[in-house]
Amino acid sequence: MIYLGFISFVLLLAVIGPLIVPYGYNERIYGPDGEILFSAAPTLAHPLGTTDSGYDVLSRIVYGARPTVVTGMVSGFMIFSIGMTIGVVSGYVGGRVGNILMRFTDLTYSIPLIPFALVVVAIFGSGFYVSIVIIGAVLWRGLARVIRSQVLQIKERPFILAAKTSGASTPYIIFKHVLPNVAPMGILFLALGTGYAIVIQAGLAFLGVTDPFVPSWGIMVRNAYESGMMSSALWWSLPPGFLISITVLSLFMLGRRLESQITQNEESMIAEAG
Amino acid sequence: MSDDPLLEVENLTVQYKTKEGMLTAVSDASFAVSEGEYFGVVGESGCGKSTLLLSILNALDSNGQVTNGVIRYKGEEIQDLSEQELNQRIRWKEIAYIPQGSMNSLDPLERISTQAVQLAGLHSDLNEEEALTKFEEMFEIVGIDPERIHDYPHQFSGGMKQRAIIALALFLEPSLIIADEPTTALDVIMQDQIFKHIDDIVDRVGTSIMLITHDIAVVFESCDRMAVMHGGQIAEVGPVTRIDNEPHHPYSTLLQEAFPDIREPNRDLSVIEGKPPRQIGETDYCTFVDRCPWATEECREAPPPLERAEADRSDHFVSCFRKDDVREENEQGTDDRKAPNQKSGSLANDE
Amino acid sequence: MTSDMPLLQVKNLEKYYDQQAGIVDWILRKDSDPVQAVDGVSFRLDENESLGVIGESGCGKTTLIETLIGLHEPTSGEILFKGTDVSTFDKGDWKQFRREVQMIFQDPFNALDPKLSVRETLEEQLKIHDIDERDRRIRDVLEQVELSPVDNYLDRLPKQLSGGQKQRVSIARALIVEPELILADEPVSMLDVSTQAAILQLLSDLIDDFGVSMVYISHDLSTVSYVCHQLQVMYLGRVVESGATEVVLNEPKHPYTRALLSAIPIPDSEAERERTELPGTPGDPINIGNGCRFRDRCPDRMELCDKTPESYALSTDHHVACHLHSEHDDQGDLNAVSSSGDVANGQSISAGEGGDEL
Amino acid sequence: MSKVRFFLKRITQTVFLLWLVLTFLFFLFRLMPGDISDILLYQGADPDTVAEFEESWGLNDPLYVQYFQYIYNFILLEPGYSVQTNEPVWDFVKMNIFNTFILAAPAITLAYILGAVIGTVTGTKRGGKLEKFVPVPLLTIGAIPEFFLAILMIIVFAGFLGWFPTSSMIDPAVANQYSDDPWWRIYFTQSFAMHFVLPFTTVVLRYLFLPSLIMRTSVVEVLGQDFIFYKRVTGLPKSARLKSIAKHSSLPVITLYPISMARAIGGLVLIETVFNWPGMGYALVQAVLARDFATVQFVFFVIAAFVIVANFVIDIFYSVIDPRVSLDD
Repeated sequence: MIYLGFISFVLLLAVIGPLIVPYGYNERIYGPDGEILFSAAPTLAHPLGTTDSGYDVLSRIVYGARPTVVTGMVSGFMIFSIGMTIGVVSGYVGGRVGNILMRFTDLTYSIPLIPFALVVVAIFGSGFYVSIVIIGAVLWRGLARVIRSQVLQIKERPFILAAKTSGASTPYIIFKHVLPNVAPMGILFLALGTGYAIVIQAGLAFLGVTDPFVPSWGIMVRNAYESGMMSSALWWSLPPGFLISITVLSLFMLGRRLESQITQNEESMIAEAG
Repeated sequence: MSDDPLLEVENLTVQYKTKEGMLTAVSDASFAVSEGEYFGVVGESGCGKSTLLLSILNALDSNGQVTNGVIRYKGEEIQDLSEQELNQRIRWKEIAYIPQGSMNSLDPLERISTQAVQLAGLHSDLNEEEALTKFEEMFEIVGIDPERIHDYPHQFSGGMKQRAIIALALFLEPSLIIADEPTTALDVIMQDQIFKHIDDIVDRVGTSIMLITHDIAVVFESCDRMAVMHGGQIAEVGPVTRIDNEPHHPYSTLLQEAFPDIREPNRDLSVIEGKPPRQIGETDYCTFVDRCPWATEECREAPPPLERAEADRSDHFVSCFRKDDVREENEQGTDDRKAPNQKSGSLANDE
Repeated sequence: MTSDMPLLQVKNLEKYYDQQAGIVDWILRKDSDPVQAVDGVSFRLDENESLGVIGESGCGKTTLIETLIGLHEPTSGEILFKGTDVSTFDKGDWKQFRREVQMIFQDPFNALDPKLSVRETLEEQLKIHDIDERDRRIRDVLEQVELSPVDNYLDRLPKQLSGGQKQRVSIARALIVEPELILADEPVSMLDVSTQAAILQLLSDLIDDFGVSMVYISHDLSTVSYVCHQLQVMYLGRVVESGATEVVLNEPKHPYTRALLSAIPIPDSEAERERTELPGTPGDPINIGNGCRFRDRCPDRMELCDKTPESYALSTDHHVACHLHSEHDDQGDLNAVSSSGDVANGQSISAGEGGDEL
Repeated sequence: MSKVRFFLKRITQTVFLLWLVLTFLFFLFRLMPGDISDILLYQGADPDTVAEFEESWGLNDPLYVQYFQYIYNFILLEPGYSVQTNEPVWDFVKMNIFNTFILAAPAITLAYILGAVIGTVTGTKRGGKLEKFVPVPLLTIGAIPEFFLAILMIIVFAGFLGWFPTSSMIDPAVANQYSDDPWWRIYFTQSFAMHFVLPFTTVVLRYLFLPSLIMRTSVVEVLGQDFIFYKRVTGLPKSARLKSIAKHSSLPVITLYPISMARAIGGLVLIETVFNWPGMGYALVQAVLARDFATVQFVFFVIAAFVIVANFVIDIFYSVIDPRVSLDD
């Protein structure tokens, strides 16, 4: 329940955050003496202090919720839609098409994700959305595999045969009988995949191959790391990292909860989703 | 066949800890199996026969326990023996087991001969060579080419695996073999072959067999004595000829009538509505009451005691308050059972 | 029972499967042998009649039924439904066929979609076939399969039903579109004996009271007599014996039928039944070449058995594909039932006992 | 299916996949917007270097010639010159490959051994408190982005406690001291050992949750198998049964081991970057930032090849330990 609450909180921040923050994410903060406050320790006015560029850390963190949520939603949507489509089609339709789709899925398993993202970014240039799309375009593989094996089992169950022999069309069977029965697994992967996508996107941001002007939490950790003040300016280096961790953990725990309801093999899917 | 009981079960109650409370799977069960006897236990799914078997093997799940009664093997109480004592003295040397799920009972990563040699090492003085020779003989008995003892389980068909499992059960010449639905997944011809091997064992080696099954025909054909179970209670125990010809418990009667007989392809089959109840807490009534056409209020008030079916017979016991009425009706061939108490029977029990 | 046009006629039906060949096979140019799951099956089924197809697992009976209902394309042969070859069906014909031919499955625990309630399961059929008065029909059919009071069951999910009740819903799903032919795949084999009788009775009522025809698949000869008028015994894809149920049960002629019958336990503590002597198990129907498929296990094997036996008519209502009975075909004496029986008994003592006792 | 056919099939697949990755890379870099030479010139590269680059890559030949030349070069481990150092790529990255190995191999191995132990203990205590709570810290570590985990380690153990150096693999002074010795000498210095501890611990922690969770699931599954029950009833003592459970349930974990190892080689990018560990991931990031395409191409290919070959190794290994595999396939 705490986890669901935390995810709702991040979602809320993403929607209304920019409206409630006192400072812009790239607004320099001036001290009473008119000097820019570089790397100031927390005060009442700036509860999390400022960065080495004189930005208010708390405001930047609130802004950072939005890129995180966008990352989660876009890659989550891609993972869910591509994974479900390929899993269901290769499992249910089978035959040559199914085989090719499955080989394709196997192929994506040979892709080391972060190096791949680095290569693509090297060629096509860096960007916030590019990084998300790359992640979404690879991470569906786990879902496709699990859904396919589920569909292969469901397909053989007599209630599908019963629908077939009563003359139900293939799309009807897929939407009415197959999808509802594999949907819980899809939702589980949506939760886990979203978590992984956020972690990986943050990693790419940290490596400096995404748009440095999107104030995501990953970029904040990078800035702190680059400044060499990680150990001294804890108010700046720690909160964004912890926020990413807690968001992802919440998604994992939510997935775990979901999973124990749909299968006995808890946690195995968490491994599978990567 | 000697009259000394090899295995005695007395007032056995077995319960499982569940979220809803203590689930009683076997309630106050008593029976005995003599040396060299072929004993059958019959009942439909959910009747408690598997739990009964597990408690005799001392292999209940961790949430299950014998809460009352004793299990005596050759006069010694075994229900509280430690795992170590069981392994050293009882398991396989004395009591062997033929599982229901034989398809997956052999370790898929080990050759069958390896598994046999390991057993011989644990429970006998045979060295590896002697063990292999003996195991080859066992394969011969169950009709598999002895050279195949070195195969892996997946190289065997379903029927062959089942026979290999029987060979393993026979291997160390136990006094009692407990067989749990040994033929459920098999076709009828394979089933008959398997039972032929088991018959052979009884005849040749004199091992006692306790056969657990839903198939009353198999028990009538093969066994000497039998128990009928319903809802964790023993409904009736006695020689098969007695239970076949003079059943005293309504459930025995109905079960028998429900069974098709190839010799009378058009006989009407009886239907027993509902299913055995899931019993939380102590069983303080007759579990068959909701399905029983003869049931009266009395049957709900207390569990019927397992008593002599007829005063002058010491080998036939039945637990039914109305056993005399049932018997009388069966004899007269009149059929004035009232309609089964369907509502409470079928609706209350299916979840 | 005979009318001019049978409801369903199957002529020399064959269904072979190719085994999967991989890239290495392709490189090594290795052809794989097809699995001959159904090989030359013929029968006719008239209206209001029921046919039992009997055999052990792997004999091809499930492939047969799935081919009949159009889930597989036959390798060769014809399936005529009401006189029309199903291979000439257009889309509309198929739709009509899908309504008139319904199937009941073996495993009640998987035959219903776990996400749909009883009402939704039944409604689906009516929607697919555009049938009105849905509520009334659903109630009627549930009464018919004895799930009453209907209101107690309408909104239940499959997990809230017992095995027998699921099978009743399964039957209701088939019945609700008022089919003419039901294909039933071992509908009682997974039920407890206490409910088995009720389902058998229900199926038999469908034939007697509602004029439905039925193809009933089973491995268990002891229950077929409750449902079937005619029997076909299959072994490794081929029909070895066929005839009226009573005739086949009382005078089995093929050694395999006899073995099947003799292996059935008899629920009688005093009956003395010999255990079947049949060794081994059926192999796979791959690359089995010519000859009688039963010959490797047959107690009466002769040299002749390397030739594929024809189906010989012992009477108008009893056919057997076995060389033991072939002399009479040579003589053209088609009706010599009793003498052919004698010949068979004379030649097959061990396997004959089971049959004789009946 | 015979073992030989199984083997042949897997080899065919592996070679095919490797070829596919190579081809993919070739066309990906040809697809790149703009001409590589232009970019290099734009970046201020020396025109001679560019000419040399074009020559070594045969950029002036027709596409199919380029393609075959490219494949040929890769097979000979001569994937061109790095624009960062003007050295052949292979000479430039071979030490990085070794540095990644020396970090990944012991760390992943330890993570798997620890994971198997944790998984077995929690799996056999199903339903207990241990089983319920142990996964939570594991998942928590799994949820922390690995670069942040590395930063936390630095903050705590290098910053506050000051026990270990913050970054790089060795003190430059120490490295200089041994510059005339054989290349492996520096790996046996105290300086290396001190630099090794934090990255090593981070990798172990980061890769611990996967084997633990899989082992736990696997143990639970095996415990429910009929043959384990059968072994119990046959009177097999507990120790022998545990051995058998471990054997069966470690199968999926063992199969994951090579793949994790291979993935770690690519996945260590972040940890190597934080610690400035001169491994492959570090090299890749530097090459990407420097637009050193020959190096990017080669390093990526090596990383992908590790994954593909690891998959092959698993299949072969599985077919050896599990008698069912090659026959059922």
